Amino acid sequence: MNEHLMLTIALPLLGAFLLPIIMRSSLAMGVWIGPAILGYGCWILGNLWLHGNGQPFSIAIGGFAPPIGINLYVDAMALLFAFATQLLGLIFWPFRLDQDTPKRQALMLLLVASSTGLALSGDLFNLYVFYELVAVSTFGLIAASSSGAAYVATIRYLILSGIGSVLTLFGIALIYAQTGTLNLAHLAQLAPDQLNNDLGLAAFLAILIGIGVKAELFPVNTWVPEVYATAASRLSAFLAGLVSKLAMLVILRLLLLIFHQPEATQVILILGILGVISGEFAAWRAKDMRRMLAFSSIGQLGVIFIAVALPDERGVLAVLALSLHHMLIKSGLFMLADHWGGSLDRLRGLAATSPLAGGLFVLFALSLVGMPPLPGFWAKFTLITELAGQTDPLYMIGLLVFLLATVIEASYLFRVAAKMYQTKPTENVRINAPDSGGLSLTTASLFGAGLIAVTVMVSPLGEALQAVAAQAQDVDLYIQTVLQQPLGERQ
Amino acid sequence: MIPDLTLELILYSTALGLVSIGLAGLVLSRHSFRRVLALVIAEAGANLMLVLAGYRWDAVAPIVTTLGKQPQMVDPVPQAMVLTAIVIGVGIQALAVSILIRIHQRYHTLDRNEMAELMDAEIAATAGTARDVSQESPLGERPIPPITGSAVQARGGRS
Amino acid sequence: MRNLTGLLFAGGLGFMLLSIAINLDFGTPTMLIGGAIQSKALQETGATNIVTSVVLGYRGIDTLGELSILFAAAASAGLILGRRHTTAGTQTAGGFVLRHGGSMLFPLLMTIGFYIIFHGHLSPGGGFQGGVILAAAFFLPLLARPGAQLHHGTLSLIEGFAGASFVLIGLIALQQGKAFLQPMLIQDTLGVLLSAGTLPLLYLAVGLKVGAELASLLSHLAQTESDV
Amino acid sequence: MGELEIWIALLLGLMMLSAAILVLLVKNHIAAVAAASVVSLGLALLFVLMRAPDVAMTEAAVGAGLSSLILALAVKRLGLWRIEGKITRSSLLATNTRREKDA
Repeated sequence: MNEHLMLTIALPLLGAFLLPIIMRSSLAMGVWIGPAILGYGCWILGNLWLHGNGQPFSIAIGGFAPPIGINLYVDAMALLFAFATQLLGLIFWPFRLDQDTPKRQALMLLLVASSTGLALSGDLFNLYVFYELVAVSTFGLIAASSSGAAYVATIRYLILSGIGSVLTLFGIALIYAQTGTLNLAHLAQLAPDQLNNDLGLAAFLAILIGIGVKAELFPVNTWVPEVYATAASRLSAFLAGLVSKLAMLVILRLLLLIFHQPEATQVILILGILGVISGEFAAWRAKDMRRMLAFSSIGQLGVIFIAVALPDERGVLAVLALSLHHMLIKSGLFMLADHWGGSLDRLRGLAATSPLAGGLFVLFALSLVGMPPLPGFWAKFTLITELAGQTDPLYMIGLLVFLLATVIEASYLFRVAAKMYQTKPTENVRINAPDSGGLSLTTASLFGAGLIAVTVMVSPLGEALQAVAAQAQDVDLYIQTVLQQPLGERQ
Repeated sequence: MIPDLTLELILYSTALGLVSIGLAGLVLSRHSFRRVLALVIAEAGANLMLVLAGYRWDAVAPIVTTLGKQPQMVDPVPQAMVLTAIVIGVGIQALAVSILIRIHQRYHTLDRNEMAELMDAEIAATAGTARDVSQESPLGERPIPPITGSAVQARGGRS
Repeated sequence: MRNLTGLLFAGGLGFMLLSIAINLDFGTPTMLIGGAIQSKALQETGATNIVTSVVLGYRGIDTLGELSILFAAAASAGLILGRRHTTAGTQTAGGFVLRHGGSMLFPLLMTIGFYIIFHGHLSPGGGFQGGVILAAAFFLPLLARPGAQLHHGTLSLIEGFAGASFVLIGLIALQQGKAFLQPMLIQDTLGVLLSAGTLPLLYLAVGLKVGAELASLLSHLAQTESDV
Repeated sequence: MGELEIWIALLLGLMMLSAAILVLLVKNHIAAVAAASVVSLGLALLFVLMRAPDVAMTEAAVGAGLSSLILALAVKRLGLWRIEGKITRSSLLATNTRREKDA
């Protein structure tokens, strides 16, 4: 059964290669292939989650034992994100039928396959390859909306991403030159001796900037508002909700396993704080819904970066809680933005015409700000207590900035909400809903329902997440699982 | 302290120089085609660095020529990775070039600032937040340029 | 201001890395993984070219990912450029030498391309290099006769099936109870064409796929209408 | 490792670095593409020197051959063989920054 996990990556790739051919002969059959593959992937992963023994395991690709070959490392955290990838891929599947459908769906399958790989892979260079595949299929999907602005956004994103991949490659080369291995477990074993120095720090910074491009890290996030405003909303939701979290997950893994220097966490903390400040202020000034969401996404990813910088298990818990919460909320909000479209001024009095959408917006906004019964509160509460427990003054700054950001967030979100509930309907009230209007509202309600379900079950889910965080934090377990050797051998 | 001029040092400096020149070009150039060229240079530097990571001065190429006792070989793993990286690089480059062709058709410019202004104008126009529409929210840092002919034309060309 | 920041960034990066490199001993790498692979590769994969055994065996999934990247790039370029298809009729046809040279080179390039692909596990070369040569063979007639059309249907058929067969070879191993992409050996003498089991098949898939992707990329670029 | 190899590497390295600088400075885009392919070709030769024949073959075929072809096609499609005002401006910018860097 465990070996079948490989199918969640292999089958979408196979489907992507064959989709253009199949669609040429039979469109009716072709349109079901993608959803069927992703549904099967969900089934495999869900089965593993339900019937697995909760212990992490490792799969050697090609049958070569891990430090020599490439392996997939499957713990609860990886499984959780892989499942979210396949599920969100299914939810945000590009159904639209036109002459570009085969290529668009093939690119979407590639995006899902590579995102799954990003969650599971246990090899540094393999992560880089999957990361590039995520990038290239994203470029294609953004440019597929074929407006001039989308092309410009894509090329600017491509160039920034190119800088990132050169830096990542350079960092990988430095690590390989120093240690002679690329397997994460093997690196984790060697890191205390060989990478705990300036060279390791330089390699980490290069990789951080490189992968940070996708994780919306502060100096390399200029692509975010442009891309989210020009790409199709469903794609924006997938990118903001999921892909950014996967890049974050990779950074978290590297930090937990390999790079233990205090400088590394400090850099992440500072960049996270700067990201929060810049993102939230820009969101406050934004005048259309999509850009507001894009900027606030930068801010929230900054908050998650602050959580990544926290040292112990509770920090990992905060990262997981904030990430999953943001995934749910941002996907829903982008779907609402797709439903409404356009400038914030057009939203005036909208709640009267479409009460469900208005209610959903308020629900998401409340959870995002952190209203007590909603899950957003628990995520933020974990972070605050953890930040307050630190002695380093930098964490105090982080705490202050975080609280300030929450105030700003509340101010701009409720400005929008107030606008929606204004009674005076102006003459240009017009729901700018494209053909997918009903579908996106349905999807948004799905996320709203998910949010309420989480609210009801918040305490068992919190305990489950705690177990996931504890497992992810256990470096010895990782090394032992991958390299199959007794615990005592590590110094 | 001037280290001896060894082969490794020369190669490392070349790799570093190519990456630095490429990154400088990526950050500084205004013409987008030039930035794509700079990306090519930077990638070349990174590839050289990767091969260098597995280079041994006392070894032969990693191909088995005789049975029995093997001579010392250079590390094959970085070479395999560089093969991958080179092909990835050319794919991205071709994609970049095809996007540039389309941008040139729409906007008739490849200057990065002009491109960005036209893009902002188009985004604002699509969202309906051009300057004269809303006076309520504070203006953004960037002044929104008037919608030029090509941007309007580009919008008209949308499907 | 922006220029200065960029310059400082690039310069600072260069300086930082140069100062760090003094500690690195290039020329005598540790070769933890490399050494292990070197001593086992011949027995485990049957390829005398160890780079090939790494590319297709030990790091086979990387190669699959790379093929997917190339596929994604070609599909995206097709999405972007493939909308209005006009042959570039404004170009002048090539002269006598170019036309006839082109048609004479075609079989030669095909032979070289396939030779390089099939001997990738024995000597330097393989799917990528051979694939580029195949792409060149297909692209050459396009340069010589600008009116000529590459048959996009055939190309996409080749790229689809070549990519799929790479995955399928991997899945067959999975089906037989081995790991995904595990090479299947035919024990034979060293240095013979078929000594490396499924590796040449994988390299053939890689070569065809790379060739088809690159040819379609090039023809997309060459055939879009120029607006100047 | 012979003395000769060091001199060849030094020569190639200097050639590649100056070609790389030329890519950013030269006004004519065709010349810039040519300089970029010089960098790739030099890289392929360096790979031969570093006993990486596979990589050298790939770099020569992909980097020096195919990628130059793609870029040259792009120059043609983009109509960049004419020197325009914008291009001159960008080269001037690059020249200035290069001077700053050297100083």
